[in-house]
Amino acid sequence: MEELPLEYEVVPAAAEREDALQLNLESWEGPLDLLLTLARSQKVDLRQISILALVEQYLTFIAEMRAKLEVAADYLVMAAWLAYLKSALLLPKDPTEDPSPDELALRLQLRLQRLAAMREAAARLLARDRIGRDVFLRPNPEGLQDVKVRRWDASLYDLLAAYGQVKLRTEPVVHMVARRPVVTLDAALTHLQRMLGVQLDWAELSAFLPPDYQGPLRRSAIASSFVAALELARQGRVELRQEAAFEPLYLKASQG
Amino acid sequence: MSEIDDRERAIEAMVFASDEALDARQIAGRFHDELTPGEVRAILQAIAARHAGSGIELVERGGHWHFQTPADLAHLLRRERDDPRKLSRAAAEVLAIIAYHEPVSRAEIEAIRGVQTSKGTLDVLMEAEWIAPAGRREVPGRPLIYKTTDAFLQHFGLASRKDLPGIEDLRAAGLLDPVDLAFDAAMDELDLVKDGEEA
Amino acid sequence: MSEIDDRERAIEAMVFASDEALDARQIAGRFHDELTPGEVRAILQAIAARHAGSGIELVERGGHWHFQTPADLAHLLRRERDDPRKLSRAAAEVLAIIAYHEPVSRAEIEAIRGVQTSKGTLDVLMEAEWIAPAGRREVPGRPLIYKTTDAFLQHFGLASRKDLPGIEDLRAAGLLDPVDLAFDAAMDELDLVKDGEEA
Repeated sequence: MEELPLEYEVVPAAAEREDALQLNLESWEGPLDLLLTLARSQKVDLRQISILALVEQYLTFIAEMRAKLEVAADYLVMAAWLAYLKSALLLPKDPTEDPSPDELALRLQLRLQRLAAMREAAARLLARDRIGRDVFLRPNPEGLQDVKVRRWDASLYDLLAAYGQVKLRTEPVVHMVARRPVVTLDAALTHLQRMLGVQLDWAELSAFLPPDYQGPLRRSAIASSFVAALELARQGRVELRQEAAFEPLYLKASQG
Repeated sequence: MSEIDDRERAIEAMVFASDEALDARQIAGRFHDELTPGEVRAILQAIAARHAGSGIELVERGGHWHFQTPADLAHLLRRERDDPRKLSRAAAEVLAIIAYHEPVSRAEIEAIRGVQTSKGTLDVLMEAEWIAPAGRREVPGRPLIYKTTDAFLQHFGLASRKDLPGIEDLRAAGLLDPVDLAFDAAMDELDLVKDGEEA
Repeated sequence: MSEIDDRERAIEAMVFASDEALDARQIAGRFHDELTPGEVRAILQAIAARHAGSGIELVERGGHWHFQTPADLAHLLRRERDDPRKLSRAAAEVLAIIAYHEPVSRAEIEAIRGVQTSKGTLDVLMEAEWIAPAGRREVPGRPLIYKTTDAFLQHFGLASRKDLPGIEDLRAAGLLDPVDLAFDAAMDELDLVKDGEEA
């Protein structure tokens, strides 16, 4: 793959720097990044790289750093893992070992390839013709406007109803309270008591009403008589009977 | 299309990307005065001619050049959207009063409504183009008087104002009943319907 | 210059006047859908062709069109302008990983980089509106996944994600596949080679 200038140039590997003392681990984005930097210093294709050589470089580097600086934990974890990998690679192969050191090395190589690919992709991306650096937009476009047009809505009914309400509100208001014929509870009580003296057997409530009460007066009489019947029942002077809800109500004077 | 000269391209891009309109001298300066302002002006005119009749135009204002969209396309760059709103109760009342009593002044409307009428209510009705001023009443203060418009008749589906139902019609339709009475009437009707069903 | 069609003028003016890149559907909408997006696209291409080689170009980025200056004139225009946002190395890498692998979760980004990604890095990219959350991965923990945006394509001058530099080569080389997948493939290949040798 073609080497592209990075917008962010990496810090050269320790070997290339005289003042290794000033190196710090913050120059790298983690151990993998340091490994990649070291790998690049081998100047060979990542597919051909010697993982063993790379591991040695890393371990040497970390050992140097350790002598001088506080080394971050993840670098040390990586160092430990690489030391293990190194010994495994150097020892005679044990076919029962799983995963094999070669497989571990291959994995590391694949990871480095992927990171290198993305590193390069980032550089190429940043090198593109970017807006504000290489290409320019119109600074003050007129802009497209969305204009809201208010549309008022009302129906003829709304209009007429509104007028009706105005008229009503402003018309002189006269309240007429109609006098309605009623039978009072007292009248009903008196009447019912009188009728119970006459009527000895069970009889329907309506039978106790004066026959000449008609219309609203009769409705009022039914209501009053009903309440009167309840009152007399409470006093134990009358018995009530009803077959079921909404069935006719029967009354009879209490015995004794 | 014929090949465009490099300097012409450059000047076109400069004017396009500039925050403000540029004059020929400023542009010449950017070329380290390899071009005279006169030459720049000639190139600007060539660019303007090239864009003539398109959707972009290069114009000169007081010696400064800038790109803009042609004025005749302004209507396309605005998009009008309907924003429907229900007329308020107060506005409906005022509109009805004007329709039934026109021409009327605001004071007369208030007298009929029995409440003050905000200026905004009349504005809304004028914006809807349902009412319009119809001169002034020749009384002290010469108040403005209002009448309904043809748009009003159209919107409400009326051939003329004479089509507005009279007071007796409104009464017959129950529109002059107090709201609670009207409610009772509606309930009665409901009961009748139920009774009918049971029967 | 030949007469330019009214609709072409109108579309040219719309894109020129707009403060953001427009897509064919938005433009068709402004014509109250009297034009189909397909027709709009054809007209946009005609406009782009008409401007080719001039100091202004009409470009398509992720389906959205805008006018800009040609890149080769950058040296004339760069004067007195701020550098665009300078990305940290971490941010540039994270952006590249999201662009080439999208959609990806933070854990997947970290697997490639071998290092934790600080929250700030994703924030910077989101603030620039170059990346956006794209839902959640349906795996345990339901991690948020990220993708690049139209603004990303615009900023980096990409017509679509297919234009990402080298993406086809990377995909062909398997460099966009996870390590596990690449590892299995490599082992298979090794086995094949071995089998071949043994045979």
